[in-house]
Parts: sequence; C-alpha cells; structure tokens
Amino acid sequence: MEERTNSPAARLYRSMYLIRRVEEEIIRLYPTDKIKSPVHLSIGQEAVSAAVCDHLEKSDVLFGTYRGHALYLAKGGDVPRMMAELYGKVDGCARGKAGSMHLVDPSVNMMGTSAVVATGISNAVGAALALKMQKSKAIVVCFFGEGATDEGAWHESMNFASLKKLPILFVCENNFYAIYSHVKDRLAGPGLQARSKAYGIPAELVEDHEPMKLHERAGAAIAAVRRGEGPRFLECMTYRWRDHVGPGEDRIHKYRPDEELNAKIEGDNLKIVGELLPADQRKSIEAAVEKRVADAIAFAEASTFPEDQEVYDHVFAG
Amino acid sequence: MEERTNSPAARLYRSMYLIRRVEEEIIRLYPTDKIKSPVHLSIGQEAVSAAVCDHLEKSDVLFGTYRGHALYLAKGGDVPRMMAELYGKVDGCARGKAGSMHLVDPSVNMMGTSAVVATGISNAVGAALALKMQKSKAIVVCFFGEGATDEGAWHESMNFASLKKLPILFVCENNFYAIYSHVKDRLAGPGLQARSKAYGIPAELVEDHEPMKLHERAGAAIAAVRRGEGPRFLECMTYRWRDHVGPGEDRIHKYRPDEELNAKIEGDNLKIVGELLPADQRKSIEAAVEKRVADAIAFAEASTFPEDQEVYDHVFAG
Amino acid sequence: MTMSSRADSSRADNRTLTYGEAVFEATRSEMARDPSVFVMGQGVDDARGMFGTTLGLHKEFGPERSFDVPLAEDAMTGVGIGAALMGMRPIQVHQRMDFVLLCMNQIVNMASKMSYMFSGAHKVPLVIRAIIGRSWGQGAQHSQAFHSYFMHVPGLRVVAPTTPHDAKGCLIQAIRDDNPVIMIEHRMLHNVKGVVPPESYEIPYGKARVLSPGKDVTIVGISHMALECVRAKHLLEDAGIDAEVIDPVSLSPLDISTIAASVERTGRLLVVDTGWLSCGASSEILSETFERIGERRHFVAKRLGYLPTPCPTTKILENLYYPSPQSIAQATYRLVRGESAPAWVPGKVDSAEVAEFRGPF
Amino acid sequence: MTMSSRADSSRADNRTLTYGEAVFEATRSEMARDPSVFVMGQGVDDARGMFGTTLGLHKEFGPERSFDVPLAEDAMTGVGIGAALMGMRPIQVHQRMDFVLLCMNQIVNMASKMSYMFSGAHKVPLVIRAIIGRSWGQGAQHSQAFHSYFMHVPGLRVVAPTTPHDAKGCLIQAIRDDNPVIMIEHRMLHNVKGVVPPESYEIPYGKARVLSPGKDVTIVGISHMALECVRAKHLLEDAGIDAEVIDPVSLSPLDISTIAASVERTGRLLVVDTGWLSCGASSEILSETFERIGERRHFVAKRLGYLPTPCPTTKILENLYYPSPQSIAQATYRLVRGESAPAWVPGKVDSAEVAEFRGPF
Ligand SMILES: Cc1ncc(C[n+]2csc(CCOP(=O)(O)OP(=O)(O)O)c2C)c(N)n1
Ligand SMILES: Cc1ncc(C[n+]2csc(CCOP(=O)(O)OP(=O)(O)O)c2C)c(N)n1
Ligand SMILES: [Mg+2]
Ligand SMILES: [Mg+2]
Repeated sequence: MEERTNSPAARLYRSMYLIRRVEEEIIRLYPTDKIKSPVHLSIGQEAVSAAVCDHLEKSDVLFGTYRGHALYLAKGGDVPRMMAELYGKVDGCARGKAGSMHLVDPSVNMMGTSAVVATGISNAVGAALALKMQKSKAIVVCFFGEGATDEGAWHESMNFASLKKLPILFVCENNFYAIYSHVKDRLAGPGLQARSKAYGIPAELVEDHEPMKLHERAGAAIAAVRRGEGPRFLECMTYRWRDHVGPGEDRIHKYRPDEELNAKIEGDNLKIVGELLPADQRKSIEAAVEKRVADAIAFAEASTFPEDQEVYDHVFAG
Repeated sequence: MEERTNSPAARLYRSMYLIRRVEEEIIRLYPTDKIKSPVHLSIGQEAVSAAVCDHLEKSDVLFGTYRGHALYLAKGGDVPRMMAELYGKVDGCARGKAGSMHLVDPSVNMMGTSAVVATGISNAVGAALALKMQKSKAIVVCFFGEGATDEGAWHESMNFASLKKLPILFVCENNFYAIYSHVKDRLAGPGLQARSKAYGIPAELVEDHEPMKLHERAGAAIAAVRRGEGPRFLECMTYRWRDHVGPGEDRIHKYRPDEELNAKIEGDNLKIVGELLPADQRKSIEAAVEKRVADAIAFAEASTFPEDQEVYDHVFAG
Repeated sequence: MTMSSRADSSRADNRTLTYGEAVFEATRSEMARDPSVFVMGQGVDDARGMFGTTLGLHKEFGPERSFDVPLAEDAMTGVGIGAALMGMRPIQVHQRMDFVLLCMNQIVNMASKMSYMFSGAHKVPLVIRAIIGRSWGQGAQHSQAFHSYFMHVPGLRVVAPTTPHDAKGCLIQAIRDDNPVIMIEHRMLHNVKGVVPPESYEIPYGKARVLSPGKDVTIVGISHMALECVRAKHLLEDAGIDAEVIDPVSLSPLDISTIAASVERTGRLLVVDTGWLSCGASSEILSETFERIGERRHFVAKRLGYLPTPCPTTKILENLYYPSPQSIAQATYRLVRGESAPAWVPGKVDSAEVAEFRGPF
Repeated sequence: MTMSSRADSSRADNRTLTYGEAVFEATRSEMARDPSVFVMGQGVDDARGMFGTTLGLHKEFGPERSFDVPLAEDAMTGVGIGAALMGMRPIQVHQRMDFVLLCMNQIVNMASKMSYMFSGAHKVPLVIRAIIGRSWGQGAQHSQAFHSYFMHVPGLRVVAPTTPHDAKGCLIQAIRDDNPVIMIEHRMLHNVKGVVPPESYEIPYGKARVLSPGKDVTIVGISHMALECVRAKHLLEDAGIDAEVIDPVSLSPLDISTIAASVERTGRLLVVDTGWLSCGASSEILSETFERIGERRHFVAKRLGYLPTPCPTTKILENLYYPSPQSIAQATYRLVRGESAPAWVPGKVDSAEVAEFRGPF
C-alpha cells in the first residue's frame, strides 16, 4: 500500500518486517497480561498477506479471519489502533470491543474479521456482488485457511461467485493445519485446485519460500479479476511457526514433526526477501518499522479503557 | 427387489409400471381432497429408482427425498401402507403423521425421507459410517435432486464419505429444475462429475432414455461400492413431467419449453422398457400391478384416521 | 375475509389489499425509491413470485435487482450481509421459516453483531422475510416458527405484522433501517384483505396495536393468531366476556407498556403464539408483564400455542396442533370464570384462510 | 475451588474430580460398556483432547471410536444422526456453542423430529455436547449460550449440569437415552472440583437440585451461574438474607415443581441465566412458575443474565456483561428488601475459575 516508487522486494520486506516485528512484540508483551485475549499469530505466513496486498488499492475490499494481524497490517491498517485494540483500550480500531480476532479498519477497506471459520467468505462474495452492482472499479480479496474449505459455506460461496462472475480473488493460506488437525485428515481427493476448477474458477498453487513468485502470481490473478474475468483462486502454501493460538511454540504437542517446523524456520521468507535488498536499504526499512512499532505500543499503553456505559453502545447502528 | 428369476427388463418394467400407475391414481384421486398434502410426483423419472433399486438387497439402506414415491416403491415399500399414509390414515407407514413427503418402511430399510433439501445426504453418509463400523455387508444408497448439490451439506457429505471410504452410492436425479429454476442458473462450472471427482469420488453420467444402460451402470457402481472401493457418484439425467409439486401439469408457467417436455414424454422410458418384453409377459405384469394398486387404494379407503391422543405419541422414543 | 385495524378505520381512503399485495407494494415502492434496494431468494423471479409478493419485480427493475439464487441458504445469507456492508439494502425471502435454520450462523454470529463488534465501523441494512407455513399437510418440516430465536439475540429487530396495513408499513420501515430486521410473515395471512393506504408510511418498532378493546381479559395474539384471537373475542361475547385483543406487531423491541397497561386493567392475560411455548415469545411477554406490574397488581395468566410436539401431517391431528378460535375462547373462558365455572361450549367460527388453503405450499 | 452438591456430602466415598474429569470418566466408562458408543468432533483426538474430556480415548478404544472430523458442523451433525439411526450412539462435541448455530437444521429439522414424524420407525440416540465459552477476550463469537433454542423444540432433551457429580450422571443418562440430548457445559466449570462417585450412575431428567436451602428468596441459577448464585448466597448472609439456591440441572424437561414449591415458601424468585434473557430459559422458568402458583400465591420475580448486547472483548466491559456474585446479591437484596430499602454493598468474593482462566479457549 505504500509509495510504489520502491521495488516490489522493498515493499514486501517493509510489510513483512512490520508484521514480524509487531507479532514478536505481542509475544514479548503477552506474559504481562496486558493483552487479555486469544492471539492467532501469522509469523511464518507474512509473505502471503504482504505479496497479495501489495497489488491492492485502498478502495479494494479485504476480508480475513481471526488470524488477521498480517492482513490488517499488509492492507495498511492503522498500527497504533491495532495495538490499542489488543490492549482493549478505547483508542483501539473497535474501541476494545473486538480484540485481536476482529480487527477492522474501514479507512483502508479492511473489513472486520470473523472468528467463526469460513463465515467471512460469503460476506466477501456479497461485497463483490455489491461492487459489481455499483459498477465500482474496486475488487474484493478474501483470505481464509485451508480448513475453511471444509465448510459448506465455501462450496456455496465459490459456486455463487463463479455463477455471477464476481470481482473477487479467493486466497487460501494453506498452512497444512487446522489447529492440530492435518489437512490430509480433512480434505479428500486431488486438492483445492481441482475443486476450484470444478466451480469454473481458475486456480493456481504457489509453493512456500517463493515470495517473489507469489507476488508475481498474485499480481496476475488480481489483474485478471480487475479485467472483469470473474473470480480467481490462489492456493498459497505457507506455514505457521507458533501455536495455533497464543504466543507460544507448540512442539510439545507433537502433532507435527520438529524437522518439518525447523525446515520452515530455516527457509524464512523474510530472510529471502531481505537478501534481495542492499543492506543499507534493508536497515533503513527496519529502522522505520521499529519506530512505528514502538510508537504503536506507546500509543496503546497511553490509551485508556472504555467507559462503563460504552458496553451499551452500537448494539444497533444509527 | 422381487424374484430375480425374471429378466432385468421384466423387473424394471414391473417396478416402473407400479410407480407410474400409483402416481396416476394419485392424480385421479387428488381432486377428491382425500390426499390432504403436497405430492411431488416422479412420473417421467421412474427409471432411476427402478434401475438402481433392482441391484439392492432388503438389507441395503436407502435415503431419499420428499419426491419419494418412486424410491419407496422401487425399494419394495408396502404399497397399501403408502396409500394409507397419503390418506392420513392410521394404517399408513407412519400412522398419518408423515404424509407423502416423509414415506418410511423400515422393513425394507427405506429410511424416512426429508422435505428439507439435502438434509438427508449427511444422514446417509452417517448410516454408511455405521455400516462400516458394524462390519456389515450392506451398503447405503442416497438419492437427491441436482438442486441438493447447491447446498453446503452436499459438499461436506461428499468430502467426508470419500475421506472415510464409506460404502455409499450417491444418486443424483438431475431433472434440470429445482422447482422452476434451471440448473444452469444455479450450477457454475463444468458440472457435477468434475465436482465429484474433486472429492476423489469416481463419477459417471447416464443420459435419459437409456434405462437398460442406466441399470447396467448402476449395477457396476453398486458392485464397486460392495467391493469396498468407497463411494461412487451417479448422475442420472431425467425429467419431471408434472409440476414440481401437486398433481397437475405446469405448462402455463412457461419456465420450460413445451417442446422440451413433449420430447421427454415422447421418449417415455416406461414404453422403452415395455417394448423389450413379449406382449403377454407385459400384460401379465400390468395385470398384477393393477390389482396391487387397486388393493392398496381399497386398503387406504377402508383404514381409519388416528385417534386424537395419537397427536402426543412418539415425541420421544421408548 | 376482511380485517382492518381500527387505527385506520377512520381514514378516508378505504382501498383494500391482501397481505401479500401489501408486501409487494412495499417492496416495489422502496425499490423504486432507492436503487440500493434489491431482492434475492429462491424463486423470487419465477412464475409464482413468492406467493405474488415479488411477482414481476425482475421485469420492472431488471434481473440484477430481483433474482433467483442457488439452494444455499447459509451463503446466500452471508452474501446479503456482505452486500449490505457495502451499502446495498438486500431483501431476502424464505418460502418457509424452517429453512432459516440453515441461516442461523450468518444471522446470529455475523449480522446481529457487526455493528457492536466493530463499534459502528460496519452496519448491516438487511431484511430477511421468513414465512411460517401451515395447513394442507405441511408436516413437521414446513410449519415451524422461530421468531423467538431472533427475539433472543441482541442486535436484531423482529416484526410480525398481522394486518396488510402493518405488513406494508413494517416492511418499509425494515428496508429503511440500517440494521438487520427479521420480518415474520404467516402463509395463512397472505390472502387476507385489509385497508392499505396507497402512500408510503412506516410502522415504528416497539408499538403494539390494540386490535379490539375490552375490559375483562387481555388476549395477546402473535401474527396469524391475532386473527384467531379476534374471532375468539366474538365467540366470547356469547359467554358475556369482553376481551381486549392486542397484536404486538413488533416482537423485538416489544411494546410491553401497552400490554402491561391492559393487564393492569383486566387482571388477566392470555398470550396466544403461532409457535411453541417453551422459551417462546409467549414466555417473554408473560415474564416482562409480570416483572413490570406483578408486584403491585395481582393477575392471572396463561399461554397457548402449538402443541409440544412436531407438527403432524394428517389433518385430523393437525387440527389439534394449532390453537383455534374455539380453543382460545375456551381457555379464555376458564381464565376469566375459573376452573369451577359451568362448562361452556364456544360457537363454531370458520377460519376461512385456513379452511380454503390448498397449498401446496 | 471445590463444590459438592449436598445430595452427596453424606456419601462415604469423597473422591473429588474436576468437571472435565467427570465428563471424561462418564464417556470412557460408557465406551467401555457399550461398543456402539463413539466420539466424533474437531480435535477430540488431539493433544488437548477437548479440554481433557476426550483425551486419549482414541488410543484406548481405537481411532474408529474417537476421531477428528473436518470443519463441517452441519454435515457432521447429520452424520451423527445417520449413525444413530443405524443403532450407534455417537457423542459429538463442540468446543464452542457458537458453532452449533451451524447445526440447527440437522438438530431441529431432523434429529428432534424423526421419532415423531415416522411414528417410532426411527430413533436418534445422539448426544451433542456444547460448551459455553467465557472470559479472556472470547468476544462476541466465542461466548454465546443457546440452550433456550433447544428448550424451544419438542423432541430434544437438554441438560446443563453444574457439579462434576451431575456432569457425570447426566452424560451417562444422555448416552443411554434413545433420544437426542443436548448437554450444555460451561468452560468455566471444567476445572471446578467436586465429589464424584467412581461407580456408574444416571441423573434422571426433570429433577432439579437444591444446592443450598433457604427461606427468604428462591434463586435459580443455570449452569455456571448456579456456582455464582451460591457465592451470592454467602454474601447475602451479611445482609441477613437467607437464600435458597436451586440448580435446574435438567432444562428440558424442566422440574418446575421443585422451583414452584420453593417460591411458594419464599414468595420471591430470582432466575440467573448464563445467557440472554429475551425468550431465554429464565423467561420459561418464570412463566411456568407463575402459571403454576401465580393464582394462589403472590410473589415477586426478577431475571438476571447477560447484558442485552453482544459480548465485548475488553475485560473492563466484559466484567459488566456477566452477572457476578455481587450483582446477583445486589439484585436479590432489592428483590427482598424492596427499592426503598437502604443501600447495601455486597462484599467481594473471588470467582477463581473466572479469575484464573487464561484460555486461550
Ligand atoms: C465454524 C467453526 N468451527 C470450528 C472453529 C474452531 N476453530 C478455530 S480456528 C480453527 C482452525 C481453522 O483452520 P484454518 O481454516 O486452516 O485456518 P488457520 O487457523 O490454519 O489459519 C478451528 C477449527 C471455529 N472457530 N469455527
Ligand atoms: C433447504 C431447503 N431450501 C429450499 C426448499 C424449497 N424447495 C423444496 S423442493 C426444492 C427444489 C429441489 O430441487 P432438486 O433438488 O433438483 O429436486 P427435485 O425437486 O427436482 O426432485 C426447493 C427449492 C427446501 N425444501 N429446503
Ligand atoms: Mg490452516
Ligand atoms: Mg431437480
């Protein structure tokens, strides 16, 4: 979302580094109990949000999930208000009522995220329907995990989006697991690309550890959607380094081999992108990000909690 | 379900003729208001139920829909009790509480049908799971219309059946319409076979007007399921002659071209099968069926209505 | 048969429409007024046009503004919510409320919470029309009423108009509302006629309607049951009982003041719901009335509704399943005269909309 | 913290288990007793084993009898029903009751009706365990309670045990029942300890439990709120108020006799639900009590539950959202002493299971 003068690698690095650092700070802060809510971290998955969102305009509409920090940040969501939201403070993006699972920033069309798996997908399709009715140039991008494709809601949404040739890109972050359940224990058959094509939606899979290729393929898919060619489906192989929820590691649960995780951490996408940049540029990006993160935390710390009577506000609109 | 000594054509004709005649009688009786409930007729679609069920044993378990007369009869359901059920009489297969939409005959494992589209599909999959757990030799056959495949329940059910390699045959009666809505206005992409294969479930389509081929392909699919090869999907192209619901024609609604309907009536599957038989055999089958139908109606007429207090019975089992 | 709510009997214009026509008129006029209003639902653009309530709208406003959808209740609800989030005003129609059970996740987990969860960053101007079925062998799966499910959830508005007049005004109000509104219709009401002003008007939330005043007992009838209660009132005259019949119209918010004020006068409350009793609208109405006046005013109360069973198909049992003018009158008689009073047999009255219904749906 | 229901304090064996351990013990013993019993649900066989309630069952009984399922709540419910139709006894677990909204069609349109719709030709011995979430920022979508939805529907049984003792007995009863049973658990109860007999026993439906007798006011507390009500009772002693605390245990059928008898003595009823009020369990309990004794016995009543809003995430507002021992005691004080009585401030008491909860879920 930031100035396009930079190289794609630079923009990607800035976005991914921001996500990484914000979540590392969340890990650091969590033991203080200042963040009194579940957090679903995207460390290891930063490249997907960063690569896709780099092709989006403010006016493009984004739907995501409870694992939404990366998406919110990549779309250009307000960082201080995100931190304040995690703190449950009144300056949070939802005045503390949403927390980590329901980040929202209308100013960049980052729609509020849902913590009920797959429920945002049909909403995204509906938003795309509205954009088409309104003859808007904007498109919708809808993020979800591979687990969400188990749900009937995904089937119904894919079919309808294709039927109406809606301007929407479906991005599946396939990190292999739904909590501790492996995709092979939930998904039968040849896989999601075949399923997507069975709805008449062109699909493509991008392997992990190829952030620049991911950026390029995402750009191509988004361009096609913008040209009015109807929905596209992008399956992005990725990997969650931390526990499904919470700041910690989860090796003790032994649901995935240590080697699998180690290899992923080895092949860190952030490192891959960083190495594409001259050291000084990388340093200056990092410095700028560090300041943003520090400022955001300071903002959250300084903010106050909502007044009691706010508990009754906004049950209804208007 | 009847004695296998007969030729397949003879068995098919007996079954199809019974279905045709029972529903023609329903059309004749309907104006008397003795049948105080919606009826969804299968006239024109008889071949599918007859051809599939000819390969089933009593112990095989059948799930269907509110358009269930044909299925109930083809599985060997009790004809007098079906007619009594339509009359709302106490000798009905559900003592009058079910009506046409919820026929049931446990004695032949014809499971009670549902009037909420697609809701029986996951129940069928669950029954198949139970049979597998119980190491039974029996299989499950699950009938539904093409409209049911719009539902998320279908997606979730197909995936799970494939995942667990369950002994179930999915039979989709594709009659092109869901009420007055054409399948092309609801189903995006290459079609149901592609979707089925995307779940890892082998699929086959059989055109209308080839009843003996349908019989043969159904036999092959069922044999595969019996061999423990997991689920199979059969898409049977067929056509409803009458209105979606009720005894009447529906040409006035102009949602489908008259020629389309005329051509279907022209190519009557019942006639096709009948012509495969020597005239005398056909005649004797028809005579036997006429008697069964007449007896069933007499039985229904003679039966009484349930006592008032029955309204409270069976809310809970046992 | 005709029914006009007193509130309007004074007005010069006495044009009558059926309930279904009133729903159609409200929809059509709002679509003409506001291009963001559109209709989506199974069969809304077909030859029957959802019992006439959406008939031909796709021709008048174009296929983008009134269209058929796949059989996908969950996602179609989500699509409506998503479109509403972008400023559109979708009207969704369900031929039967039974199917809305497939929409509960989207309605309750999403639509009802978005304004609150995001502190006003989102709003969901969505209307969901749910039709309660009855008669002609609808059976257990085409006859259910779940208005209490929506009354249970903060962030949803629920209206259940009985008269064509209120049907039009409630729907217009719902369409213009920036919040999700569930409009409860009853299939038995669609052909009922009543006075409907041609101009556009809104029926405010939380305002009950006294359909017929009385002094001996307060009868609250919901949706189609309000009609049956008016009939029961006439039967009760023969027993010398003067019943006041109240139609809540708006179920959430609920106008408990009007009901409580009536009970304060009559000392007796009968709530008749077109649904089951347990945790139903009738229990809420009784509870709120009691909490409101129970301490200072002694009164007696009873609830009537569907039998605590699924709905049987055969007519002879189905007739027992629903409250009727007779059973309502009988229950009222007992409530007023007490259990020890001499037996009284209410007269016969014909509920034409039920007797004449041949469905099929 | 420990809680033992008086009914058992007499028994010799005083082994204590947590609520979660009691649920596990019931499941395990029934699986050992009856090979047709099996467990299916997201994550039931993972390293956390549904908060320990299913931990390791797949190892002991094999992966066919305790298995993980795809994220497909609707069809998985249907699969459970289908298996039950064939004589199996599935136990399904939902980590959060919020997700059960995706199962409403199968539970209400299918499971609850099959025995009736088919006049006994089918039965559905299915147990659905639904866990109500709370605290540590669960937010609007991981904190909801819908027991009233199931109480509304004929053909379903609903239990909401509060003590480990009742959790074990209710679950065993549910597993052995030939009908669909919804077992309501509360996440805050899973770590609460209580006396649990090692042998197998059933808790009958429709039998409420007097957790603590009293003469001034009847407090009915549902699920976790029963615990909070017991704490409130102790706070009230300081105001000289002797409260009787009743745990309904079984919500459908409901033991209204025990509740009504108590109110007949105390003349005051406070119902505290772990859920919203409108059309909730609290409205049903109040209504049935009033219908039962209202005519002959004047009494006052009030309901407490979640605020009429979605659940806010931030702790400071979440604390206001739930009834607490203090707010329950305060409401009881007003109910007993009247609005004009001098102000009284209840003492502080720590709800350890809430204060200590760090989730994440
Ligand atoms: C409808 C629903 N079912 C179950 C859950 C519990 N749950 C929360 S996250 C999750 C895993 C989702 O996996 P995936 O979609 O792959 O996303 P990921 O967490 O891997 O990013 C589950 C099962 C839920 N929140 N909603
Ligand atoms: C969940 C649900 N949605 C809508 C309906 C209304 N309805 C009844 S039958 C039907 C059409 C179903 O079409 P299809 O599955 O093709 O079966 P067919 O009637 O053609 O045999 C519809 C939409 C319903 N009964 N259930
Ligand atoms: Mg995943
Ligand atoms: Mg069809």
